[in-house]
Amino acid sequence: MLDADFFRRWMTAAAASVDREADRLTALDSPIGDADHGSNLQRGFAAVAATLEKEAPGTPGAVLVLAGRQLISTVGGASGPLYGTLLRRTGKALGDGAEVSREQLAEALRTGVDAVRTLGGAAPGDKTMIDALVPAVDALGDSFAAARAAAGEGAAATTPLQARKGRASYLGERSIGHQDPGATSAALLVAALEEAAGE
Amino acid sequence: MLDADFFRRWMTAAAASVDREADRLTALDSPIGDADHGSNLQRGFAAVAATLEKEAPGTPGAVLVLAGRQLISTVGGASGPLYGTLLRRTGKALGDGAEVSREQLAEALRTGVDAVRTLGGAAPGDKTMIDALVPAVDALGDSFAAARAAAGEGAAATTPLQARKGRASYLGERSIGHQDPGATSAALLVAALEEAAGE
Amino acid sequence: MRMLINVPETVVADALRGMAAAHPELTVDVENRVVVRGDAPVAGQVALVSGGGSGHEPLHGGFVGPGMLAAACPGEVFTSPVPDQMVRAAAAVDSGAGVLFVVKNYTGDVLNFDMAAELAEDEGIRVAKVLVNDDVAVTDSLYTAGRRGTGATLFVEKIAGAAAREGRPLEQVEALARRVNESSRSFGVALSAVTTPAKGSPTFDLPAGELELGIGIHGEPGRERRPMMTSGEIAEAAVDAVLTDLAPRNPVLVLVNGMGATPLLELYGFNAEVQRVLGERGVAVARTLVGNYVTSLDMAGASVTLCEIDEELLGLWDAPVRTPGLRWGM
Amino acid sequence: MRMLINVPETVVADALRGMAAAHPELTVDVENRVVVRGDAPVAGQVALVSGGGSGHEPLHGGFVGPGMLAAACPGEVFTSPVPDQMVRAAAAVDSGAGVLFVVKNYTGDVLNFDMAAELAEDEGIRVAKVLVNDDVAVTDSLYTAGRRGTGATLFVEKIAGAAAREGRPLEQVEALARRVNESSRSFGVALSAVTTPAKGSPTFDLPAGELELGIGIHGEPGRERRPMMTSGEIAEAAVDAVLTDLAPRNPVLVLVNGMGATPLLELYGFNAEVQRVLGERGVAVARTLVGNYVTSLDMAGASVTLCEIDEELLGLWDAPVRTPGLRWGM
Ligand SMILES: Nc1ncnc2c1ncn2[C@@H]1O[C@H](COP(=O)(O)OP(=O)(O)O)[C@@H](O)[C@H]1O
Ligand SMILES: Nc1ncnc2c1ncn2[C@@H]1O[C@H](COP(=O)(O)OP(=O)(O)O)[C@@H](O)[C@H]1O
Ligand SMILES: [Mg+2]
Ligand SMILES: [Mg+2]
Ligand SMILES: [Mg+2]
Ligand SMILES: [Mg+2]
Repeated sequence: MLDADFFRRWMTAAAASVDREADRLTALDSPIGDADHGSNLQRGFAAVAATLEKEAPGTPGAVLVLAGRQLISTVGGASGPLYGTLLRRTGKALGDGAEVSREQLAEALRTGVDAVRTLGGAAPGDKTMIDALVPAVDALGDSFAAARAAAGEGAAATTPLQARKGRASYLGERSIGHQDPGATSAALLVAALEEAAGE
Repeated sequence: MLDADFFRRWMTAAAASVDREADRLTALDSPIGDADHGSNLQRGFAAVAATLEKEAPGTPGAVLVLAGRQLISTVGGASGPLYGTLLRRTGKALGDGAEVSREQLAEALRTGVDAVRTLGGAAPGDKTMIDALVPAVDALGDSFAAARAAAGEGAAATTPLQARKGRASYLGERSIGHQDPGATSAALLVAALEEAAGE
Repeated sequence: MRMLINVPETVVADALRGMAAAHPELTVDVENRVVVRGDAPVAGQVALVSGGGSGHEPLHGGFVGPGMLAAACPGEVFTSPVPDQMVRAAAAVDSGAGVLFVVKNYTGDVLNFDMAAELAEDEGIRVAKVLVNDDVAVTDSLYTAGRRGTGATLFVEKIAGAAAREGRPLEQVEALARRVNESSRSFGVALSAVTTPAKGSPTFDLPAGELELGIGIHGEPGRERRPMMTSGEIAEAAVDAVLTDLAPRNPVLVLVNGMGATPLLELYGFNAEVQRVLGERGVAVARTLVGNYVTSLDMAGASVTLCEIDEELLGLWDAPVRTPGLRWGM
Repeated sequence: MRMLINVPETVVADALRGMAAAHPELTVDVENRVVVRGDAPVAGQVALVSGGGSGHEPLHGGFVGPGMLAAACPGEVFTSPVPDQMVRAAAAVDSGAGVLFVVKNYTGDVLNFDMAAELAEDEGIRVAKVLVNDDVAVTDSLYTAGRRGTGATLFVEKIAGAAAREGRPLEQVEALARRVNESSRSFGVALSAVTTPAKGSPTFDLPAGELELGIGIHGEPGRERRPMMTSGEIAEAAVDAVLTDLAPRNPVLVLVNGMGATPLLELYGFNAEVQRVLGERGVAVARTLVGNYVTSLDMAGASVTLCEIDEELLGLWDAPVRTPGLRWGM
């Protein structure tokens, strides 16, 4: 079972990973975006980590709701509301139990991803974070490792796609051949789950 | 003896030479100036050549006075009034005879150079066109070839100097090590005399 | 990095401090990143609130003042602001007559302003929104995030701002803003890529001697790369692109807008060509504005925006305005 | 070449055509290169005429209009205009009250304006001249062409222009202009070299990560090259350089001027640092102007100009002005 501490470790691991990879995320956001994805998430997850340390919410749901709100309040751009909504809605779906199972998390995360799809209007194949999140949620029933692998593959698979949502869509065919920065950061977020689980 | 035709040939040769060397003059004006000396003189001497063709003044003096006025009206910058004054005052000093000797030209040119010194306030060694003009006038009594050589040497000798007049003086010691563009164009002007003489 | 900055992290805060010092008539909340006209809220007047990523100055902070915006919310460089900023701005400027959010059509701006609108309404503020989407380089279809908001933002903010100043009700100001947007189209070109403080190097590689056609204002590449064109050829490409989507029968307002690093000397020369092409295409020009208004940091290039107008819109355009970036009549 | 131009030869003429189209309130003589306010000559008013090389826009053409210049004479890029232009301008604007030539202290400008003054006086026009020489990076000595005219030109043109509009006589306007110049000092830095249309490549080589201190506005290198500094360090260097030569006991006008390619976002941030340093040095600030006013084509960088003022000068600074580049109160 996964307790509040696991979810705090998840967010801390995500913050560290985003911090390490910020330059790469921004570099991915340069040819098909506006070169800010790395610094956006770096700022946001640093704020999340700081808030979680200070407020120390006691349930898995409360951790994610607080993290999501913090992202909304500090990131901006497209990824702020989208990742913020992902965590907030996942957190709400987790309810207020003190512990949840991996299966419950997978189910709640599916609700969160659906909320992101509704908010942003992106479908799989549109070359967005959705392309890493959807396969990750599907694989999460199996294991954290499987989810990590699926998210990474989903992110890599965005390279040949033509973007239909977000900034990259302005480029039309010129968006082909570049990996989507948001799908890449989504894969980092999923990989951080495995880290938090210590697997 | 030198007739109006000789002076027209001088100006035409100067125009051709400035046109050929415009990029070099502008390049010299880049590290210690504002990168316009070549295009300034190119514009000015093209206008001189066109006007002389149209108006065909009949005496040496009239050719130079007209050429000088034309430079003043078309060049701008420091070199426009200075070269314009040089030719205008030289032309005036030549009087209205139909022919002049090389010695008379040398004397008149000295008057013209003096007018430039008065107007611009530059003395020899200040790293300006004066550094090519003064030795040229001194040597003109000997021959056109001697004047050409003296002007060329005078221009080359500006390289180690620190500028005390014109734009290059703003650079202080950083003006050292660059040949002065105006001294370089003055040497072209003097060399064109030899060409006009067909020597 | 050729930047006049301290560190990338404080660029926006530093700029706001500098704005506060230069413009005592504005109230600049540096910590919360809100620029408000000093006399807000103004009784009986609808308040326009806009915002977006920084790096497009004078847009939007430079358009705060009587006759234009009541407040602006600057985000990080090229990053939409967060909802907290817009909620705070709305609360500061609402006189009870309601607030109009002017939102450029980018996913980030739309999502953040939408969240802000919900939160502001929860606080009892009446909020209307207008989306600006004038850039014809992007096709408005299922396969894109929709046309981008660029130069028309200035027209929307100026004209709706003048209507607000006249005391018109929220619904009218909103409708007018929407009409200005629908009557406006833009097209931009870049002669160089842009360098953001956070990245420190150009966002894409554009060799000298080539240009990007159909660019936005966030340093993203355009739809097409071409060998360098003359000012006249660029004017033809830009105007004709705009006119494929807008067929004005009335006179137009023209904005010849610099992207930041193109000298005014070149912009005026470009305007001469734009006017020539408009004349050849039979488009009558009512007013022309030339300058750096909706910029993209240090990008070289320009955009052309046309807005078809009638007597009402022209009167509102000519009405007095007093902001750091646009000022006349007062 | 990253330029929005047709061919280098027509850059100035093209810009004048574009100015004419954008500003119907001005009379632009493209062939003879004179920009005149549309209602000139204005009876009973001294007329200010300025000019200089092009590439510094909005200076000078953008400062033509009520409350500032009566006419401007643009030369080729970075090349002083020819006397014929100033004579023509003087004849167009002289109402009988006389003409004041505002001349930046460069050999070319001085010589050409001097010749023009002689010719205009031959035509019966009363001409006075004021030399602007505010740049402290150049020592005013026998070993230089004297301090350059840079940012203070804007202060001189605005304040003397306001005095002329009040109907003051030529001697008074001239004396006032001289006083403004003597009360003003500037210092500039470049973060990049400039590319002129005629040359097509940077005038000097400035590697990223280095800057030039003490530059002029013609793309010439500065007095000193240094490794990159922060905005705060640059503000200290610039303000302190100015204050070695000007020890204001009264409040100052501050111009934080962009050289052309530095984004407004950075300029405002730089202004924050300039204001901090002024505060630390005990200099009181009356008004601050931030923007691209006296530029050097596409050069990145900025300059700081201070002008010590009294009540009279402040009143004239605040007086209404209506030009393309500077406008308030009308
Ligand atoms: N409508 C959308 N739905 C889902 N994800 C999106 C959408 N639009 C953009 N994204 C994701 O957001 C990422 C960009 O985030 P970021 O660079 O932080 O924001 P911005 O595009 O506003 O600069 C994209 O790579 C993409 O994965
Ligand atoms: N006071 C002066 N006296 C004599 N020659 C001068 C003086 N000032 C400048 N020059 C000459 O003019 C040249 C520069 O001419 P040009 O580049 O056309 O004008 P500008 O300096 O106005 O751009 C210098 O190289 C120098 O030889
Ligand atoms: Mg981005
Ligand atoms: Mg020169
Ligand atoms: Mg962004
Ligand atoms: Mg010059």
